[in-house]
Amino acid sequence: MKARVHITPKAGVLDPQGKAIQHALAALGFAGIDTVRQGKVIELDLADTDPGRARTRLDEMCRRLLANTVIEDYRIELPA
Amino acid sequence: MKARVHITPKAGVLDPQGKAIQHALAALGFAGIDTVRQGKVIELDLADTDPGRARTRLDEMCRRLLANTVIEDYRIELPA
Amino acid sequence: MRAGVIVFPGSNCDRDVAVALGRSMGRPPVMIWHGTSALPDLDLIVLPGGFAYGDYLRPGAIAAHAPIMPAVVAAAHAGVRVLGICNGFQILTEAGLLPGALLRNAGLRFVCRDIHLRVENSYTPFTQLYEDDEVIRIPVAHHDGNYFADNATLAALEDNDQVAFRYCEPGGEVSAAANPNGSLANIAGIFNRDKTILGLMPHPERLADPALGSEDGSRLFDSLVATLS
Amino acid sequence: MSVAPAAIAQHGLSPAEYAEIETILGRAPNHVELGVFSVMWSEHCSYKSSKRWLRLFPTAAPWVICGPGENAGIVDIGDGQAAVFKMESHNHPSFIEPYQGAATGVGGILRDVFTMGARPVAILNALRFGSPKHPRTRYLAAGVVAGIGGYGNCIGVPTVGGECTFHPSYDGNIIVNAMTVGVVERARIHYARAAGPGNPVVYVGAKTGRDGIHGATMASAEFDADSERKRPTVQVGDPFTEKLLLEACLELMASDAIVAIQDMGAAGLTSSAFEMASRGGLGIALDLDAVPQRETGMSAYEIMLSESQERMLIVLKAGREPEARAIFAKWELDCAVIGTLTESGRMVIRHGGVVVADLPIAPLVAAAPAYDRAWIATPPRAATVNAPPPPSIRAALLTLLASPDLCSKRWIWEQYDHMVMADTVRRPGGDAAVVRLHGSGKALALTADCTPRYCAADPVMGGRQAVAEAWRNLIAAGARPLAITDCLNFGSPERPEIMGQFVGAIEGMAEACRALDFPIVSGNVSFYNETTGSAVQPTPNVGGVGLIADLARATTVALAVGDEVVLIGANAGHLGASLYLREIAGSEAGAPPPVDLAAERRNGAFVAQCITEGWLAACHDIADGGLLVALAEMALAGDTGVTVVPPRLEIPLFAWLFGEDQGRYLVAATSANAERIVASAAAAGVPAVGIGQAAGKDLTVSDADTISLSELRTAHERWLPEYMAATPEASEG
Ligand SMILES: Nc1ncnc2c1ncn2[C@@H]1O[C@H](COP(=O)(O)OP(=O)(O)O)[C@@H](O)[C@H]1O
Ligand SMILES: [Mg+2]
Repeated sequence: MKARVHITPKAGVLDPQGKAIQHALAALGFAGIDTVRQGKVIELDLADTDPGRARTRLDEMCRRLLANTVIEDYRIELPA
Repeated sequence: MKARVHITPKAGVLDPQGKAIQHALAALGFAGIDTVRQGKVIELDLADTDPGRARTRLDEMCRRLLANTVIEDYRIELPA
Repeated sequence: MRAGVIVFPGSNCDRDVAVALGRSMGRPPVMIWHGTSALPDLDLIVLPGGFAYGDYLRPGAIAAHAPIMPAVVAAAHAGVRVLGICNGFQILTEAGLLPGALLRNAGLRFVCRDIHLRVENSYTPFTQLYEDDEVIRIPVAHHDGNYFADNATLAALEDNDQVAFRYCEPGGEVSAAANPNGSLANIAGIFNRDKTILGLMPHPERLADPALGSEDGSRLFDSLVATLS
Repeated sequence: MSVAPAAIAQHGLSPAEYAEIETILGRAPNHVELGVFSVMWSEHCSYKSSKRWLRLFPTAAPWVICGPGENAGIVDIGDGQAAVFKMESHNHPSFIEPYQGAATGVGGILRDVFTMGARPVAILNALRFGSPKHPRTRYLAAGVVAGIGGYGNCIGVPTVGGECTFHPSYDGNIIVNAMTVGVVERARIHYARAAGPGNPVVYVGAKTGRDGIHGATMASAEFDADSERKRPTVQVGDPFTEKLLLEACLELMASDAIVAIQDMGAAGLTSSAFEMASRGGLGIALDLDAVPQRETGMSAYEIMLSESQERMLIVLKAGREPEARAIFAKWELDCAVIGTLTESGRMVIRHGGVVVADLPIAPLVAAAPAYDRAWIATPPRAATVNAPPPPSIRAALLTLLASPDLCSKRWIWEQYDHMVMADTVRRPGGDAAVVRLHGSGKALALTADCTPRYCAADPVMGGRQAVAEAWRNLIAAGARPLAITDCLNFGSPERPEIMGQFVGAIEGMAEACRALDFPIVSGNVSFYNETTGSAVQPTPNVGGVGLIADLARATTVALAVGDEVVLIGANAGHLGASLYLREIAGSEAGAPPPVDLAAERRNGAFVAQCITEGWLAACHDIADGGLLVALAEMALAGDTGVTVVPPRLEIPLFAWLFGEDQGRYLVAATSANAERIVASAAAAGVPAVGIGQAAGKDLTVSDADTISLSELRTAHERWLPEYMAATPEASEG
């Protein structure tokens, strides 16, 4: 099963990359871009077949390694 | 309108980050993880109201700045 | 003083800090491979600079789970002094031994240069040979040294005198211009509550030798030797 | 059945070369074999256009341990130690993907050095970008610098020096050359000569993927559009794996288990296997099924031609495999026996149990094409130019110091960890970087030099000048110059004018090497740096290495209050092809300054003697921009002003201040020592004249031409960061 984990900077945490992209886009002439945030996406190929169990495991992976919850939120995406 | 751009290493391109994450997950005891790839996700708040035009603009942003198409693929996600 | 330097795959300042510590101690520290799970009897554990596991995912994130880390955490809780320099600081935050996190530099580029630090608390085993408010010159070399903590954490750090060093002008003024990476409150290094753990982004081991231009960094190691011997 | 002409052309082989292949084999090559020939006979691997000219280089000296022909050159530095170094290009990949292109360039040159048993101790880089006005320049510069830093910083080898200049001739072809210097105990030097039939051939490092398989070979009929899509032309580097590979290799090299070792660089497994076997006159039986692979379904062709990074090929002593396996397992790297040395003299390659290639090694390597390409000498330019005086000395100096080529490159070197390993005694910004030999009172001085605008004006003189400037920089740092490596970047060798530049540059370099006792021990050639017939300026980058036997003698460029400044060397006010002419008058005309090699040697020997005597407080060579620029750099470094008191002049003052005559130094000393210097110079036949005194916080030439250090500093530091921050780094222009 293919899963995706989205990791984004928490609200209130500085996102220098996002800010730089926003600035660069404006300088390239792309108008009307309000905010830009940059995050990570991690795609995993899991042996699991049960989506519920996969989600539990992914949640644990996020808390233990993939995300730093001091600064990041995460969101797990499983095939519907 | 909120848009999301996913940028991932092209198939066949070495992804040292993904490799390291896969390795670390295995070391933590998470079994049955086949491949891991890491990419970026960029979230943008656009003034556009027309999804077609937004997509065209995002495509241009990707080619000009956000992605390097020599080694990266990109995918644009707009609200349905 | 018995000191050990943990070597992770990708550490690259392990030798540098061993040399600087050796100068202060009069003999070299022991080098400890990350893959072992037991520590010898130590008074000081050093987590050196470098790119453990390539800094992939987040700097320090993978190293914080290395086989040796449970022993490091246990020793830290038992009061053994722990010093994390640069990547070592990142590992300490990821391992939960120090609060906050180190984000990408605000300028987004790697920055390697001498900076000035104001000593904020000289009543600790790490800093006792400095004076309060003394300005010292030490190099930084990092891509992710932008210290962040939420407001409550930051307030607690200030209240408990846990800020060890701040980036400052040569005259001691703490200004935005003197901040190389965007760190909150110009924080360059912090202690845990008990002042038994220090994490800092600058590299004291790189200016701990007159041939390299300064010994400002040596006094940090000398302080530890003076306290722990 | 013969191979179709289209496939031959796609493999970059000429019909004559293909005919030679059929003669060698006595039959038509199969697809794998054709691929092998195509890379082995490529310009990059065979040096077919340059070989005969490279022979002109002097390569020997009593202190040279290993000259060209191995992975890197080696010189003796005393006390049982040796310095190992080489420079290499990664121009084309860096133009396509600046970050990864430059990063993998650094990775490759690091491997060339540690494959010989040396621990890398320093990296240098020579960068040439297009016009600052070109829309891609900023993007390329940002990516290249970040890529070099990204690799070197992570692996933990300091990047201590280099060059960076801009010129429109590089708009379509940037130059990215990297140099690595390593140090090895003489007894631990490892070579790449296979020996001992029956010994195992071992693959270590990262797994093989479909990276970087030659563009020219990609369109081959055997592959559908899908397999082409799967094959990235640019490799992605993994400096973390390289760090592990470095430590693992050095750990294994501490024993005597290794017979031969070579990195898999350009043309990967093919060139490393063929070159090791050929040096030892042996054959190899290779089994590709044993090659660690990152992807499924790779063909023999792909495995043989892959340029995946961070890999090495080792010939072990039979029976030592367990030792190697244990070490590589500790560092979490692959280690696989993929073949055996044989006495057959043939490379026999099996895949899926069947022989997919069977090639004689010696003929394939020995019969590699070698061309005597047509060349025409570059026409000489007028020796004198009509150089207008500047609006004011003050304005001219500020313009020069703020110009792209002369401005401070701090923005670059602060992105490089130039202090890791804690032995960088002289950081970037001076003449040569100085890196202490760990745990000793000795040091290496390192520099990278070339002035392409001189080479364009007169390749012979430009070639001489590149070598002479490297030598001068080492002298000025207080070192004894030992040897150089080089990277020769030119346009298409198939054009006689370009070939003429190449031949001229080599002649000039060789003359200078001989005159200065400064042999060439390694190097690299990069041709075809041109787009639609427009070539880069000839760019023979030179990397120089010198030895400082006593660190106490290492000099500084920093002026201090009270210093007298003495000019060593003749000042004829030569302004042809100068930066003054280009930046102030907008002209690139004229012949470059002549390099009088006898004077160069005399003046350098004299300065070295002054350093040994302990007479100098500071020392700086005079190069781009001339005397006043060099003096301003010394003043800025020491944060000390200086008043210039020119001697009686027979040339205009501005020519004296901005001319680029060669063989010159500025030295600073106490007034007593300055007198000694001038007197002994006269005795030695070396021109020397006092030109000013250090004091205050202004640089003063006359009342009207007084500039505060802070104004100078702003001018010098401002351009590059402002340029890089100006607009975004668009990847398309
Ligand atoms: N310009 C040059 N000057 C001197 N030696 C050179 C030059 N170009 C190449 N060589 C030598 O030729 C050999 C092959 O070079 P190269 O193919 O670049 O090595 P590698 O396979 O390690 O990349 C090396 O020993 C190199 O030092
Ligand atoms: Mg090589």
